[in-house]
Amino acid sequence: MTIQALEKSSFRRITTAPRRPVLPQTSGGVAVTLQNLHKSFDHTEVLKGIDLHIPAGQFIAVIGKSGCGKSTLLRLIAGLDASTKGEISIGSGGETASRIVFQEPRLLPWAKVIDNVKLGLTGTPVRDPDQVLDLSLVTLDEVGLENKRDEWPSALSGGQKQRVALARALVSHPRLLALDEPLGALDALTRIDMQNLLEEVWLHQGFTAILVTHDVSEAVALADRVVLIDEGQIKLDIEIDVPRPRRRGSAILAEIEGKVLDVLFEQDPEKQAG
Amino acid sequence: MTIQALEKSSFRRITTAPRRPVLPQTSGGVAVTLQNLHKSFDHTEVLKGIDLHIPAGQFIAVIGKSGCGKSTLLRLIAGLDASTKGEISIGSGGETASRIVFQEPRLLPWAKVIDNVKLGLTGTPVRDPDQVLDLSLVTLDEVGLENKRDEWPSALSGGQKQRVALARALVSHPRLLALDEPLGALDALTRIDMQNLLEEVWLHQGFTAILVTHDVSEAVALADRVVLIDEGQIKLDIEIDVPRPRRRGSAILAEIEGKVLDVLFEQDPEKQAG
Amino acid sequence: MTLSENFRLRSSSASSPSAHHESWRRPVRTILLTKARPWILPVLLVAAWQAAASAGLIPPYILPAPSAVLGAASGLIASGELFDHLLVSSARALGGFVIGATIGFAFGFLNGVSKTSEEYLDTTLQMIRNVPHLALIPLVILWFGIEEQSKLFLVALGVFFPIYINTFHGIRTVDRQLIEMGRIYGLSSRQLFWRVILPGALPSIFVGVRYALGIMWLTLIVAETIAASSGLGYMAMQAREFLLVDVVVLGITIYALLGKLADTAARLLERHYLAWHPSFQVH
Amino acid sequence: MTLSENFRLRSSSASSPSAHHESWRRPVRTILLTKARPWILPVLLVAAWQAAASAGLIPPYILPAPSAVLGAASGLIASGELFDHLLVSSARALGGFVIGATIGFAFGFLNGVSKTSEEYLDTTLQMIRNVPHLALIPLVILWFGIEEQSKLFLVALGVFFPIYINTFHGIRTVDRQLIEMGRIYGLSSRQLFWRVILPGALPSIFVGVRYALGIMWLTLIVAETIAASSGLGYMAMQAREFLLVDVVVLGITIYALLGKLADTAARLLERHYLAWHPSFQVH
Amino acid sequence: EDALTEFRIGYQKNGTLVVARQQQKIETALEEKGISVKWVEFSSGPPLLEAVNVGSIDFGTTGDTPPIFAQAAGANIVYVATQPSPGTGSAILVHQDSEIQTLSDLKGKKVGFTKGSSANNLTVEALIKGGLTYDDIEPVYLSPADAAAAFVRKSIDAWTIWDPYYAIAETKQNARVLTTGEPIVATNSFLLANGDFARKHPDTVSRVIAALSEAANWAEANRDKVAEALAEVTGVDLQSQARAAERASFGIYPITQDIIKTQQTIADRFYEIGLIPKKITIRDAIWNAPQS
Ligand SMILES: Nc1ncnc2c1ncn2[C@@H]1O[C@H](COP(=O)(O)OP(=O)(O)OP(=O)(O)O)[C@@H](O)[C@H]1O
Ligand SMILES: Nc1ncnc2c1ncn2[C@@H]1O[C@H](COP(=O)(O)OP(=O)(O)OP(=O)(O)O)[C@@H](O)[C@H]1O
Ligand SMILES: [Mg+2]
Ligand SMILES: [Mg+2]
Repeated sequence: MTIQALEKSSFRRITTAPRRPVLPQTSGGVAVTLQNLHKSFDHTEVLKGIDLHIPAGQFIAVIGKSGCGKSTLLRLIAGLDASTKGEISIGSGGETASRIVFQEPRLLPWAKVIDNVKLGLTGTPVRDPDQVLDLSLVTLDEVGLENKRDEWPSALSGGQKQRVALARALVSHPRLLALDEPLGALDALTRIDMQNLLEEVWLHQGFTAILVTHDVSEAVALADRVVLIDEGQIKLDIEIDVPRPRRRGSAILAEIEGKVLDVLFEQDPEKQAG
Repeated sequence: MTIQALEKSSFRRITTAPRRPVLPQTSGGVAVTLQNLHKSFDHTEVLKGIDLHIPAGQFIAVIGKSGCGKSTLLRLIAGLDASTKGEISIGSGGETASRIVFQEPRLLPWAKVIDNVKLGLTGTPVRDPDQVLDLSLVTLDEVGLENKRDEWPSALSGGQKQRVALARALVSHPRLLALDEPLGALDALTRIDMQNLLEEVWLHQGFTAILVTHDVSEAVALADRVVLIDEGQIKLDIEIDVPRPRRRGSAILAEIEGKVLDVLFEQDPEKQAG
Repeated sequence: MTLSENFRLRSSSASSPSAHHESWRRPVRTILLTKARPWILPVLLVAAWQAAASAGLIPPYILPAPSAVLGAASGLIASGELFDHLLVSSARALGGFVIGATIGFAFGFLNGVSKTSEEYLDTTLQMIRNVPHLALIPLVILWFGIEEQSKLFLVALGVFFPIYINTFHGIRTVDRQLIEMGRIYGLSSRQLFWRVILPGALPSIFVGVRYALGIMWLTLIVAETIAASSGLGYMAMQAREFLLVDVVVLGITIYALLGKLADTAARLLERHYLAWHPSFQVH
Repeated sequence: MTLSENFRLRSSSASSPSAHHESWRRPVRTILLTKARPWILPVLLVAAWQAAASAGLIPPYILPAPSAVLGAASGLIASGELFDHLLVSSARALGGFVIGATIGFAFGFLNGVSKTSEEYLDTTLQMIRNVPHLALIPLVILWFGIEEQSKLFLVALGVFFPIYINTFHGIRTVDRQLIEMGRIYGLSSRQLFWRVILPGALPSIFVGVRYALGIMWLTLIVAETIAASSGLGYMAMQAREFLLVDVVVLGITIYALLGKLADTAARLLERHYLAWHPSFQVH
Repeated sequence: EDALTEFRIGYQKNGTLVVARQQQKIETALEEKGISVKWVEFSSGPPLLEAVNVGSIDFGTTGDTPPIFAQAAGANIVYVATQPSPGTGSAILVHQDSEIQTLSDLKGKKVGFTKGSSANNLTVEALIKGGLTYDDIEPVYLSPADAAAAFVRKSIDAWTIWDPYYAIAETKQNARVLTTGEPIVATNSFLLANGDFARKHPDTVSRVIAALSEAANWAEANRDKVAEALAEVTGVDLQSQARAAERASFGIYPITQDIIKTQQTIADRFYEIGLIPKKITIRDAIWNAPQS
């Protein structure tokens, strides 16, 4: 029953014709390779040797307990922090347009909603103001907020802010997109809409996607591959070999989800005993 | 399989003996009555006549789509904003200790984690510094962050911040506690831990709880009653007449969840048609 | 009335019930009264002063009555002298302000953005800041002579520091999270500056501007002791020299009004450029 | 080197690979060099000046060489005169600072917290701020006489405004979300002030303090023209009257060093009280 | 002699210079040499000499004491002419109701004057005449404007001051004259020039002195007009300016041995009471006028 309800709205977007133009320059994703990646803060080692190869254009989901180092990993990949040890190589060298949706919305408080979205297009080949506005409006519409285009961010609800941040990322034609719990503040319905939007844009543009999420079913439904981080290392790394479009709630996805959850709950045997 | 995994850790806390003292002064919850509550911002009417009576000590969950006015409602109840029209009456008059867990953590950046938790005890009869520290440490331990007690909030992960904010609220012995998506940034496992903690403390202290959440199964599992807000009005108001301790994933809860989701997805027929 | 209620928490609540009612019924008279509020205290002070003078409590050669000051003013206005002084001083003030503010902003920006530059420059600037203009005048005459340059230099120097310090502070405390975001979204240095750093530092920069607009006039009076024969500062100091107390008081009054003018300008700028900021929204 | 890289994004990254290595191997010499950086520019300036003077490019009656200034200094130190002047001035400076800062803080707090109070008072204060001390001196003598009070008054007045303006701004821009939180968590007015408002306004208040520590000395030189017979300002202004250029330059140098001292004090305070703030963490 | 195109003269608002400026005496005198004149106003002697010293202006007038300090400081300044005054234009004032009747009553009193000014010298000499020493009074160093305020407030008991403040105080501030400067010490004024300038352009200096002398002669003969002119430019009331003009002396003369001696006495006195750090010889700073 639940699942039928979900299904009703589930594939809406995939079936509509893609409205967004593909820029000729954005030719798919880049590969990301992490070798023996370590990261320590003052007293604690958060990442203790991460080895991971993400092929170009893969959609990978990263899950793990709160505080396990997911955001830290994304920051390292994005080059915002330097690793304590280890190597990160992205693409074939040269400039790579990578974008993050941060865990907080990080909207510019002094820019109206539409200008925050437009910001996603700086540094891209889209320069023509009309085209910038068009693309931004289309994306803002896709996240359901066209009517908020001229509001200050402070007048948005929590979920609305998150969606604006998502729009800013999706409009930007990245070759690598890292998303840090981008849908955490959304209700079930909006969430599914946004998941579909994300999948659609990804299919369309072919960027490499790294999605941090705490919702295992979301990870399983969207990603080609799910990676579980625990105690600073990769504990689980499975391919989700299910063809798209995927039917949410299908037996195969449920089974994979169950498997992942099992590993997730097993990882803390001491606590379970207590 | 999923459900078994969940169950494994589910009732851990309820079975342990309550460690937290009950303060004599905190004698249960207060009733909240909203009459024809309206709230407009500059151009838009967000709440369009909410009538709701929450009996003292009830655990009520509020759900609704992103931007439907849930946070706005909590702010009105807490007296942070004034309503455009309508009446709010809380308890039998006089001072009521009400607390909010905001949608953002709102930790004081200049106070260490432990001091942020201690803040929850200001305005309560707990004055003795030792007792304040003890209670705060116990609560910090309950949210799994005792080892972060001397960190600045800026050194916490997103989920850790949210848990500190939760600890600050739970330590405070309120008579009315409003929680605005308090577990939004938590992984499945930590989330269940926190749900259990919340239920435990509520059972123990008997405050009136208003939980805004976007997770319908969470609402159904924790609350006595679920209210759905749509288009500024209450669209659904059902009692969850299931005895506690509740078994997550039990047929009865799943059925209620399905019912709620049905209403949730039906509320937007136009979109579904599109 | 507790602090927390008093604190403008509800700044954006034009929709609070009472405010709502008020704006409904509020007659024109009330609105005028609100506008007049800032002037109540100054008017009271002047009235008390006139009363005391009229009652003979203050001998006129010590502190002339406001009416006497007005008399002096009308004399100077009629002869066109006051206007000339104001014109000359305004040109000096604005010229110095533009120079000082530009350089102050540039250094504030540089040191706010680059730790290295801060290490090399900040100490020196803080040391120069502490040198009184009065003591510096001999050197200023030496370097810039006794013409307009020396006056412009002093005003620029005075204006420099509040702009520098507040720009520095503003840029230094821009939300790092937003800068990270800008960087990740491929903003060029220039874009990062215009779209993130400058708007973020603006509230603090405006504090500097507001302060500098005052300092501008304060320095000018020192500058206009250097071989000047016109200007507001010259007028005031000359009057002081020759014990023309009414003109001295007139000078003080004009300074005060100029201060009010500059402040109003700063407020308008704030209102326009900080419309997004909850603390600066019109209530 | 782009702006974004330059901007101290990685302020907290003592753990960046290079920094890590450096702190490993960095010899004592390098650390000393880092400490010395702020002094490089001043030392260069003084060296250039001495060279120019030694080469006979600047006649000593116009600008004496640093060595001559040192000579004047050693004379004044030997006679104990310099120390006396410093002592007297410091007492005045500190006294005035304490008074002015206290009142400035109080008004800044009041107007930051209460819109009503701001409406009634701010305009008047901004007007007073714009009145030059030099023009005010005759009135100050009339009100406060020629003793210490008048000097304290002037210093306090000078210190008042930067503290007032920055406190006002700091309190006004404290994160409203945190204040709401404090209110909801039942903080009393006093607790709200000490735990939320003051810490939130502190970075801005420190800017005011830093600026005021400079203004303190600047005003003192004006104040010490009133019937003083000791004090640093008296020394400098007398030397100017008597064309003792070496003593004037010595005075300037002492002011600069005092500025450095005050600035260092402000920095230490910042480092201690703003340890939580990413922008103020030691790098 | 280098070609000179502009002559820069610093002045304070006193009689001879204001008259010369109004009547364009210097302009006329220098016109035929193709030299223009620039007038630069100063509020007091020391900053004027500051500017002469660094060469920002070429020429100026001050009272008797600023050049002493300038010379002690090694400034590049020479005396070129004098405007002798017997001291009628300065006085020691007390309040009308003051108990101070004679100079010796000043013992233990607060006496206000500008440090290092001719009033400082007058005070010292007056004390000697009254049988007192500098240590017997409490000196309060105040600029004229500040002293006026302090006198009104009775923060000082006596005030040594010169015209026009002296006249203003008499007419407006209820002051009584304890003694004028006349029986005690002369208060000459001087025309001074930058040393290099005087050496290079002696002819110009001579012409300027002659022109100023002409103006002075006119002023001597038209004291009422001078008072009017001064009242006009200073804003001080005519009554006080007339009183000051009446007792002023305007004439300009070459520097004589007598003048040098008077000036040397002041310098020695100042050295004695520690106002200047070393002994100086006035004669060293006297300009040698070209023999014509
Ligand atoms: N600047 C810092 N200084 C010290 N410790 C830090 C810092 N940033 C993060 N940490 C610590 O590193 C660990 C990992 O943080 P991170 O933000 O990567 O977690 P996360 O996996 O994103 O968690 P969440 O799901 O709660 O967001 C946490 O324990 C956190 O306390
Ligand atoms: N200060 C404001 N000014 C104008 N509009 C506002 C303001 N605050 C909220 N709103 C609008 O009111 C509506 C309700 O906001 P609210 O924050 O209550 O939503 P919510 O139900 O909490 O949503 P979410 O689940 O996304 O947090 C939103 O459409 C929002 O844009
Ligand atoms: Mg995170
Ligand atoms: Mg919300």
